[in-house]
Amino acid sequence: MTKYRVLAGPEGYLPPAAACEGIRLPDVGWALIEGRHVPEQEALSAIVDKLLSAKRPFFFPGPNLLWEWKEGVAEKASALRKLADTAGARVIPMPDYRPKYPMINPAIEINPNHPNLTIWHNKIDVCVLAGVHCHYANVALKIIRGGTDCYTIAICGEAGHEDANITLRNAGIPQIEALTAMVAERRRLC
Amino acid sequence: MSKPMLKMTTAFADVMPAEYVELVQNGPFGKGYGVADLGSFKELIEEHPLCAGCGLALAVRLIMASLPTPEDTVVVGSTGCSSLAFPQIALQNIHSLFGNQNAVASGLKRALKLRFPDKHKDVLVVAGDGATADIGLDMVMHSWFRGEKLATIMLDNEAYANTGGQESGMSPEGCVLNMAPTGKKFKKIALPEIARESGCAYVASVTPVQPRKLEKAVRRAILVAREVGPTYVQIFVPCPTNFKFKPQETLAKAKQKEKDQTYPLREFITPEAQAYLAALEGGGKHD
Amino acid sequence: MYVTAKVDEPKCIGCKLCIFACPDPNVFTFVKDKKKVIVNPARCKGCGLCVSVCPKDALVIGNV
Amino acid sequence: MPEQKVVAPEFMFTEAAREEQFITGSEAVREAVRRANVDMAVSYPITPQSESMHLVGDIWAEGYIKDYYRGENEFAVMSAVAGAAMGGVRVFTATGGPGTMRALEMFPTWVGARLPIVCAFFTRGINSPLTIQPDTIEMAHLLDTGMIMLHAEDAQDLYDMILKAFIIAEQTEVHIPVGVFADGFFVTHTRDKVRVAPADIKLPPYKPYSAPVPVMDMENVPFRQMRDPFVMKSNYVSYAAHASWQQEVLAAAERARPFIRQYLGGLIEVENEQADVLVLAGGTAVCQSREAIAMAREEGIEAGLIKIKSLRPFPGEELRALTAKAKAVIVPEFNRVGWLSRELRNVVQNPDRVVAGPRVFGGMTMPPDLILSEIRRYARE
Amino acid sequence: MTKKTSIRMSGLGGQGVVTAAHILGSAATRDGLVSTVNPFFGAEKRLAPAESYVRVSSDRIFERGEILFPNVIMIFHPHVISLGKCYTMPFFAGLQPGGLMLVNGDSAPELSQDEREALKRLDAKLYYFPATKLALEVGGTDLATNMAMLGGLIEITHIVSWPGITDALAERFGGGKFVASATTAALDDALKSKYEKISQLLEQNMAVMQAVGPTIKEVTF
Repeated sequence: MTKYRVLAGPEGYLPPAAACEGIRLPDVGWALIEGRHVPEQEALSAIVDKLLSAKRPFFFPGPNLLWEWKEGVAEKASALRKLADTAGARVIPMPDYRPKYPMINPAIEINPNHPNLTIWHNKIDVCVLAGVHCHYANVALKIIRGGTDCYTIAICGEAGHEDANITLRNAGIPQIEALTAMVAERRRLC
Repeated sequence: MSKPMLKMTTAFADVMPAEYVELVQNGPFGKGYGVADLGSFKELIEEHPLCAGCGLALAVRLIMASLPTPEDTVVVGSTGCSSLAFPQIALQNIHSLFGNQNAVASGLKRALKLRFPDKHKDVLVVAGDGATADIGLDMVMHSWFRGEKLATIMLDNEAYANTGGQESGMSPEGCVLNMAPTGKKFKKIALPEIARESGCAYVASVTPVQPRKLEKAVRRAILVAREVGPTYVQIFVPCPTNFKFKPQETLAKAKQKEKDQTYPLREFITPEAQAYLAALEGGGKHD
Repeated sequence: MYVTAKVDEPKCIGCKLCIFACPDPNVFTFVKDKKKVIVNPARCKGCGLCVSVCPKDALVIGNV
Repeated sequence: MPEQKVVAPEFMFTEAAREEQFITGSEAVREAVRRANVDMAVSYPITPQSESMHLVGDIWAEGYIKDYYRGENEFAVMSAVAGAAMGGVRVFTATGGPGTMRALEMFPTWVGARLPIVCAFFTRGINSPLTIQPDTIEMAHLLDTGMIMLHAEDAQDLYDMILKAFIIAEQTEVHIPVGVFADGFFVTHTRDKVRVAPADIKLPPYKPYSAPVPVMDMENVPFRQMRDPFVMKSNYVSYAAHASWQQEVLAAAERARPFIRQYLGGLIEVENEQADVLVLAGGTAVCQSREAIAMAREEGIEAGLIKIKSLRPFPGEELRALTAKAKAVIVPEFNRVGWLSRELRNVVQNPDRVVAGPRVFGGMTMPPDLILSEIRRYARE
Repeated sequence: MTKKTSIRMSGLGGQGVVTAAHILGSAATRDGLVSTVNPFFGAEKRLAPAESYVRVSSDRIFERGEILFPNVIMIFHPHVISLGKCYTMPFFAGLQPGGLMLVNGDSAPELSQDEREALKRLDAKLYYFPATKLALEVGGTDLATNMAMLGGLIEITHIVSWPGITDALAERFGGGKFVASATTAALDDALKSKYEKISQLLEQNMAVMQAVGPTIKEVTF
């Protein structure tokens, strides 16, 4: 078993891909917290903890949730937005993946090829990626881990991301709504 | 009317950067806009890193404004100056390698035909003269021989510009360029004629001096490629950087070549394509 | 950019030739009600192609 | 149009009835592709691959594949299948030897663009003087393209690996090309028993919208999507992006390991692994090693066999553990450079124990006796 | 005979060494034996040297490729020996002790004294019979030379059964597309065109095979 842990950075000039350090994607019903396999429920709680203890939590919705390109997307986007709002997080979109010329405006957008500009500019300490195609999500997550101390959370509809500090897999509206309910409940208690 | 995919989800519409909002609200998707409407709609290309006064950049802008249905167009580019601009266009686009654009486009076009048999999915190849007439010539010509339903556009700046101004097959004879320090020893490749003989149903050579003419050629090339067969448009795009003239002279250079016939403008249409275009254009929808 | 195209508004007749000659997108905007063009100086690279095609000498390239 | 029922991969691979056919490796390719629900195939002739793509053409004519054509050269073919894959369909092609070299520029591009293309490579010498005979040297050139590389021992392996390659390649978290390698002539033209599933079943279709990158069809998320981003100059901090992109490709191959274990039963296959002397081989070298080990046994010498099925990802941990106690690991190879022994030396403890040979090349057959004499020598020591 | 029989067939392109190997391998599997068959292709042009290899065994066969140490060598054309149109020189290189050689020829092949002695030391047996002549006379075409060679092999070794070879022939010519190489496929069509019906082709081929027996002669060293 690998000793490598997927912790918040800055890890260094070029951090390794977690998969190459022996981190395996979780099975269905499971999730990863910093590279450890945990039941999904445990990861949901950890996400809530992170969101509520963050100074500046941000959500980065990707193109799959920004554009209504197929059925079911609008509902999932609304659920995610509700989660962000309930958690008091701001939202910065990743509308596409091009290497933008001349450069992005880090106050209002994020790009997978150089996500750190947005994270530094907005002093983001916890971020949530959702609706980003897996390849670009992984690229962004590695760069964030390398150059920032931002804690990364991936809500992934496919198999998840070893490179995120916390990742869900096969996550849909039920998981997002569960998170929203948990956040609301914790807020109510405080 | 735009396609559903060109709609933002309401949940995040408020945070989308202005340029995307403008593209949805004021872009050319489903609007039937053309070159004449430039200046009053949001263009498909946002901003690019090409040189001041670049003829190629101007041609790309005009091509993008000439697409009959941008919402169903995929662009295949190649290595060269144009590949610096294509990531910035608001269309799905592919850059694979240097010279293989028509081979990639052949596979893509056939795949899209398999997946969407009842739809026109325009696959537009836009590449430079080096990519089209030199390194990729066999693949360009074989896509024509096979009758692939592709529109191929050459941005002809008569040199390898991105790599610093080397001679290409499309450079004029005698032209002094890098790798041709004593002047080019052979004639400019007659690609329009080759295209005509290789099975293209529509061939045109144009310059950006006459934008409406360029638009007409691009549109015709795309439309003919939908139903009749392969098409080819060659656009002269002077390069101020490598041919060392002042950026404001780009159009004058093109005009001069049109005038003295060193860049003859031509159009070739097969009878079948002619009949197809007559039926379309008679309706007044395009041009 | 240090230089940009500038429109001498009274001279502009709204022929749009500058728009068709500009190699950069979204530099010129055609203002419909005034029938004139305006320039986005942040986008202009100052190449001067617009100047070369303007039939009314309504454009100049100058310092911002 | 033949009627074929879509079945789950697990059913196709394990539960479905099997019919035994006495066929060549090339025919095994046809039988695999027939059942793989392939949308499109592009071909180009080169010995010893040609027969396999003739046969794929034949089943296109029969209606098992939707589109097929002969491209103009291998580079163009590899480009065309890339275009088709970016357009969201399942594609297959094959090449070998000089064809592989002609097309080489495309392979890292496939990987970078995350294209789940399955390509069969039928190995052949690439040197001058010209040879059309088998030699696995081309594989050395492909080890670091990022592709998954599976090496078939015989026609049965070839059939199984091609079918399974589609399923492995198309997993969202993997989604990179798989090269299925088989030694030219020794597998392609050799007639052997192959057990195949019924022809009236096929794999489920490819799901383009589960890809880790957008499909280039202007039907999914719009605007400025390049499959293959031109992360060149003019881009802010482009080096880190490029590096991270390459890391992600490496990671994708790592994620293939569980699927290779699930479908192929492991990255390696072992026999008698507690023996002092082990033989590690891939492809036809495995067959010859099996004969040599049987001959050794008749002489009273025990030797173990490690058959390497997956070269990329490389079974480094497995090999390190398996070889921990061996006195010697003999690596017979069908190429001049001995790339497999180099790979092994990089992962085992005390690499001096790796016996880099015997080797044949240029089309020569390796007599099992050559391997036997190595086994004898190290068993005696 | 060892438990595994390795057969090397040497001939000239167009004589059907590849097809003969295929039919033999097929017949063996029909008889419940294990077989692998592989041709060794040069440029596989007509009248250029061509070789194919068949292994037949009661157990699983792993080994593949060229047969370097055959138990049986079949020479489809006298030029293989007399003009050296052969991948393997001399033609009996690698022959195992007690091995057999079957040569297509109207007369015994000319051997040097050294060769005779070498073959004697190997305890080898050499047979010859007029395969092409029989193919022409009985089958009506020299393209059936390979059938005559197989007939001789069966007659001498009984390596496969007559029903096995009949079924294998039917499978090979009776339908379905056989693939060894493009050139072989083209030749197939030429062959088929010589017969009105496939059944006629099968019958004639069987007749050629069975006609060989009485013509076989053994060379003594």
